[in-house]
Amino acid sequence: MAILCDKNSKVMVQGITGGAGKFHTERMLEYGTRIVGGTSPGKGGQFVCEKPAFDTVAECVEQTGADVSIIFLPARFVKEATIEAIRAGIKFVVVVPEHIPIHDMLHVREDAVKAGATVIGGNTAGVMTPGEVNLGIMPDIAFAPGRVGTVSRSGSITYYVADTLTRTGYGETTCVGLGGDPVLGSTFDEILWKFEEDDKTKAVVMCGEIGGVYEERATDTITKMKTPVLAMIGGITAPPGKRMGHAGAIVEGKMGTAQEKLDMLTEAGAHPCRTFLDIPETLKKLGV
Amino acid sequence: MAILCDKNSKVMVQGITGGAGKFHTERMLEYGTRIVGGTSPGKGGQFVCEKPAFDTVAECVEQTGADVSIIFLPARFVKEATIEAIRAGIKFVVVVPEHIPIHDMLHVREDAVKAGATVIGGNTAGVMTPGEVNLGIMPDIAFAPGRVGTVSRSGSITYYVADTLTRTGYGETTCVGLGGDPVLGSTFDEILWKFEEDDKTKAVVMCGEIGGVYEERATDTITKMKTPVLAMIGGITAPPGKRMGHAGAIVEGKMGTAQEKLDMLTEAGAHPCRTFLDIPETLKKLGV
Amino acid sequence: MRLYEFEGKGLFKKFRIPVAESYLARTPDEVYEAVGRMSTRVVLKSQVLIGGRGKAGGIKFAGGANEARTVARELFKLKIRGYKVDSILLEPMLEIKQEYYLGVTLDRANYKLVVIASGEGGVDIEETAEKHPEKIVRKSFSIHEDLYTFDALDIAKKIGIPQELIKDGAAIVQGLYKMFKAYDAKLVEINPLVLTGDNKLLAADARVSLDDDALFRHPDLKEMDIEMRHEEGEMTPREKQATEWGIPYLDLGGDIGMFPGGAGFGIMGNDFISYFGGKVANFMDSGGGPSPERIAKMLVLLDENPNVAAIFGARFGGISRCDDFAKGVIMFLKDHGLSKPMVMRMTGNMWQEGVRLFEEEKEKNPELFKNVEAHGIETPIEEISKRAVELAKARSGGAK
Amino acid sequence: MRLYEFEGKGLFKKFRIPVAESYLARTPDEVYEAVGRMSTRVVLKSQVLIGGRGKAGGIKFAGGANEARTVARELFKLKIRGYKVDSILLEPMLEIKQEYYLGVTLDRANYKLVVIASGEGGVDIEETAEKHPEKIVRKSFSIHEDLYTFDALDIAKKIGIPQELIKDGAAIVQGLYKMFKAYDAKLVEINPLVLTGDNKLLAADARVSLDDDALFRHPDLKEMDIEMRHEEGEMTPREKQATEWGIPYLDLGGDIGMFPGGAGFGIMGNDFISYFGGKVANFMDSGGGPSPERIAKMLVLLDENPNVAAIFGARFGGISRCDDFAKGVIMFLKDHGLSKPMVMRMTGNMWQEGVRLFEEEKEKNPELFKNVEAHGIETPIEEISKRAVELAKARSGGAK
Repeated sequence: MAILCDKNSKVMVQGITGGAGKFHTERMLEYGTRIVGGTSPGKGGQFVCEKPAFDTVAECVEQTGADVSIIFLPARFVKEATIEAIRAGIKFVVVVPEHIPIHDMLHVREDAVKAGATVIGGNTAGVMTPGEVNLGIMPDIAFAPGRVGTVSRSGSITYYVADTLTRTGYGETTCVGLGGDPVLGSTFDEILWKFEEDDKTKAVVMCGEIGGVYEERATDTITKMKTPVLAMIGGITAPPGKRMGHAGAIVEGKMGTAQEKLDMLTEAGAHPCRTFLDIPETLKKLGV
Repeated sequence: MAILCDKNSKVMVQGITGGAGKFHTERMLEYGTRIVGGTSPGKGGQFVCEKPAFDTVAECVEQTGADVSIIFLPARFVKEATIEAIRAGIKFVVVVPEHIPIHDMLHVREDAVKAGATVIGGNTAGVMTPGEVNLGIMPDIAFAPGRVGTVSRSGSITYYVADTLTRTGYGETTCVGLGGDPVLGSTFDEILWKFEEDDKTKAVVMCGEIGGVYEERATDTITKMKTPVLAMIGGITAPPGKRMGHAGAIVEGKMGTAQEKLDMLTEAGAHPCRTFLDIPETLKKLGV
Repeated sequence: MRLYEFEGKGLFKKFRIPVAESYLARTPDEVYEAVGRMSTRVVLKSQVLIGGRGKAGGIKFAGGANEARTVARELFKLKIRGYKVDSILLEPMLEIKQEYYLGVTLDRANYKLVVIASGEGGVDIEETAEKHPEKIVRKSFSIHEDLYTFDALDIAKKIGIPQELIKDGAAIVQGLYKMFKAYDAKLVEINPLVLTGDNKLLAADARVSLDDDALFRHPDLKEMDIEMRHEEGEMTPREKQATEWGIPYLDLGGDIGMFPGGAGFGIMGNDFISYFGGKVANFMDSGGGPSPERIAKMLVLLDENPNVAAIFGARFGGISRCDDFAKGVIMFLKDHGLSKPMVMRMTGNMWQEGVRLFEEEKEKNPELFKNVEAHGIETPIEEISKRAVELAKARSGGAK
Repeated sequence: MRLYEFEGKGLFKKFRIPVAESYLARTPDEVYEAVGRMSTRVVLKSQVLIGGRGKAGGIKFAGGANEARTVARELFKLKIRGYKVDSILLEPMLEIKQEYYLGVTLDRANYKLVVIASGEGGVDIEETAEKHPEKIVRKSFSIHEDLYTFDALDIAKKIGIPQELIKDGAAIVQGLYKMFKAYDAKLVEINPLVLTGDNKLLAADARVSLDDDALFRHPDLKEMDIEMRHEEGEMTPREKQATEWGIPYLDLGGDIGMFPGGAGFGIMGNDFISYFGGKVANFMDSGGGPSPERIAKMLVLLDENPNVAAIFGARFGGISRCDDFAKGVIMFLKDHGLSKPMVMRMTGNMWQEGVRLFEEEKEKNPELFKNVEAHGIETPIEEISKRAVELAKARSGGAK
């Protein structure tokens, strides 16, 4: 099994006729992702990789039965695009673009919670369920089907972790990129709990980083989980308060130094890892 | 019994230190209405008729246990004042001022529905439960405790109907003024249903008028009611489309001519009356 | 408050709703001058605050400055359903491929804003709605909701705007919705929204009605030269007089002068008189808590109306006080004198005090009250109504 | 984007938040002139984009134009935590009876806007929040909610604004909240909000931080002379160079040059090097899908840094392509040449293609690659990290 999406998911692409939309539609299709169509307002009737483009999500859902959407649009259109998907009944939306205005994400989050939909991103590399669905911009080479779930703020960390799990024979159930923007559609705790409820996931690796607030939110959930959680936090040696590229990586007041995050998660029952190679060692000790 | 408010209701007055607020606080107290306090932002700490004024409704509710509010404030403050009362937990709010901006009333209505609160008005003469509570600006002379409920758009019609019921010995359970503004906090059907659920109310007189849309909304409810409904509509002989003082009295398209309203209500099972004297005659026939 | 087409289009521009380039002219010479600057055939549109001006001959075409001036002279003489033409909007004549309807209004019964659109514009939308409901697109919104692009696209598509223009169409829908909310509108309407020969969408007309009670929030209208105004069609001299005095008043043609309290019984009293076989001369509303001066002015309007044979007075003191009412009547009797028979009833708040004031005054000066039959709470209003009908019949009969 | 105090106060005025009358001066002579026009003792406030300027000596007082000019000369020489003083805001010195704190910010964990207020302003609010949480008033709102007067009154009362001024206080709370929403703010803060000797409330400081990603919605800031800017403290020459090239870059003082992919591993790679006993020279972020030109520039920054003893390269091609990455490295090797040893790893999207490009080029010109150890997917990144530490130690050791 997988969380969030699997081989039966009917995926649509918002912004399918744009450069990034086209490029990744092709890549995702190559992987076997079941893309059924997409949207591009004003370009309804066109085709990309033989998949139909519509003007609105509602039309696309009606015509193709799409139940998952991935967004490749300029940041300023993301708020409405995400809300459009949610209102059209889509329960899982992946927001790839970065630099989404924060106030927009607050609106998106409210709509999602109200509708019981899950949004991940912005600035996410997407979600990968190896062997089934590549939903995003992740390079497939790092992944193989297996028994460990991963959830990470950063795309590159997701790849390194999966690479390590694949190389050491654990493989992955689903790999989720939460996204690097300062306000995100979903939080660690929410994704962790989905893994907890997934039979096939025997352990979860969560990778946070300095700054932001979502690692702290996860402690309660980790306490309640039976599935073991391995935790890595990037930025242990980073000087606090200096900008680190990700807007989300500015230390917020007393919260958010990497060491504090790691300590809190460890106290809640997570197993701390310092390098990727610590991951298979820890899994081995846990008998996963 | 009574609907909406009774002798146990703890009433607060929003705008208690203003001219109209003071005047009617005194009158309502004289009638026996249990006024416990009021608000006037910036004037917290003052007293009107020995009742304390507070800066906010929340304080007033906390200090006095108020559970009903009546508003005497300029129209432009009504939106926030009503929402304030609702958010502070008040479940029944009477809006006396007229000329409330329509868009404001839409906001008020949404808040009220969400909180399960009842708002009547704007431009209502209030609610009278004879012998218990005079909540508004109605002259007490017309009223006596009894067994018929009334609900009317217009204050003057409420008085005439009550006068008639009182004079002929039926008396009233509760008399509700819906208000004359074009968009109202409550509708005929909602008040009718409260009367239906009230054991002591043996019949209801509803008085609508030309224009507006709330009479039409009542037909479904009348069909379902066991309590007989008597209906009067003002403006049967009015030329359609000419303004009649009440902004609400402009005929809206095909809807809203007085005769059409009366016909619809009659078809739904209401008993039509043309003059006030028809009311006791009809009640007699119905054996009320 | 209704806006003139040119005012509505001014607001449209603010919300990026495309309109044709246009000129406003207030005299035939201004028309001549403006059309001289325009290189195409022009349309002259009479600016009046009422629909149906096309059918009434208020819209004309002209080929050049001279012809336009001649046409304008005729238009300025026109009265359209009682409305004088004070100005003419000049626009280039458009080649029209298709006409759509687009409007936003209130659904008061359900407390929603509603966008209404149709692929068949330029006609009576209510007729279309009745005969071909399938040709009408409706979407409801809560007052706190925005109208997002996707909803706008959906509307644009459903009314058949060509695919290459649906984003433009959607922007117009969004603009109109934003304008509705931003200006506390009751109605904003583009009828027709046209598809021009060169494939552009333009708002060819603008019908905008704002909530009078919310105008205080929109002082910027004044900066846009949109003055607050009352909606006035053709008024009788008495209606004009009443408007000046701030009294809601309508002449209705019968012979019984109505001197009521609030608007509620103002309307129903009309029905009562009719029910008992009479015909009212007017509608009038005292407003809440009228001053004695206002009461006196209301009576002046009735007493000086030659059609009025008798006056029917009714006061149920609620927020108003019967003693103030009585004072107003006495003020009128003293200052003006009553030449018509009047039957009236006073009850409610302070009615005994009102009656006492009458008796006191009558004792001092019985002559003043010779035409007045005053009743208190003991007489039902139906009796008063019947008596008014009798008095009018007696007098009108005598006068004939 | 942080705003200067004077810019923030400009926005405050738009939302009717009262501020003292003030002058902005950019030279000591401008200070002299402005203070000459003011009749009271003045405060000179250095305009820098950082808190704590008071403690750093950035706020001074003066009694007249001459004294003010002398003080200003010193202030213009000041650097406050790396920030140069380019302008001084002059305000009349206020008699202060009480200082309050008022701010609106984001609660990202709960997706809310939060109003924070305290009766103890003018101090470090975080310290107050920690030591005396009971002295802090917090109220959360959803993004679609308005902050109504009653909530504002409640806040004003709870922080102890005097009864006769609570309506003024509430208006300030509402203004600040409106401003937060209207300008996509991350933080708006008045610290302190002061009660003056003549019983008025004034915003004595303004700390405003807007969301860079939403600035496109606020072109009016430009009309208010608020230019879009990057937040810059004191920068090293290399940081300045990187900023000009649009590359997020920080000097960190060690000897291993970091040449990573995304920011995620950019941060964690730092930890890895440290874990294996090394120390990094920098943080750097390539951004998503960097061009070969950008890749080459990143390497220039490292190769020309004398502190760098070895370079650690890591590329996991996601949205970026390893062949583009390889092209960038080759472009750099050809145009510039690599003087430091570099160990790197390439995997992910198109990594074989990247490796192939390297081999092709190496065959033609082996000398170019003499300092490059390139690995593919087969080598774990930990091994690469360790090797970078070895290389740096060897070189730094040799150089010593």
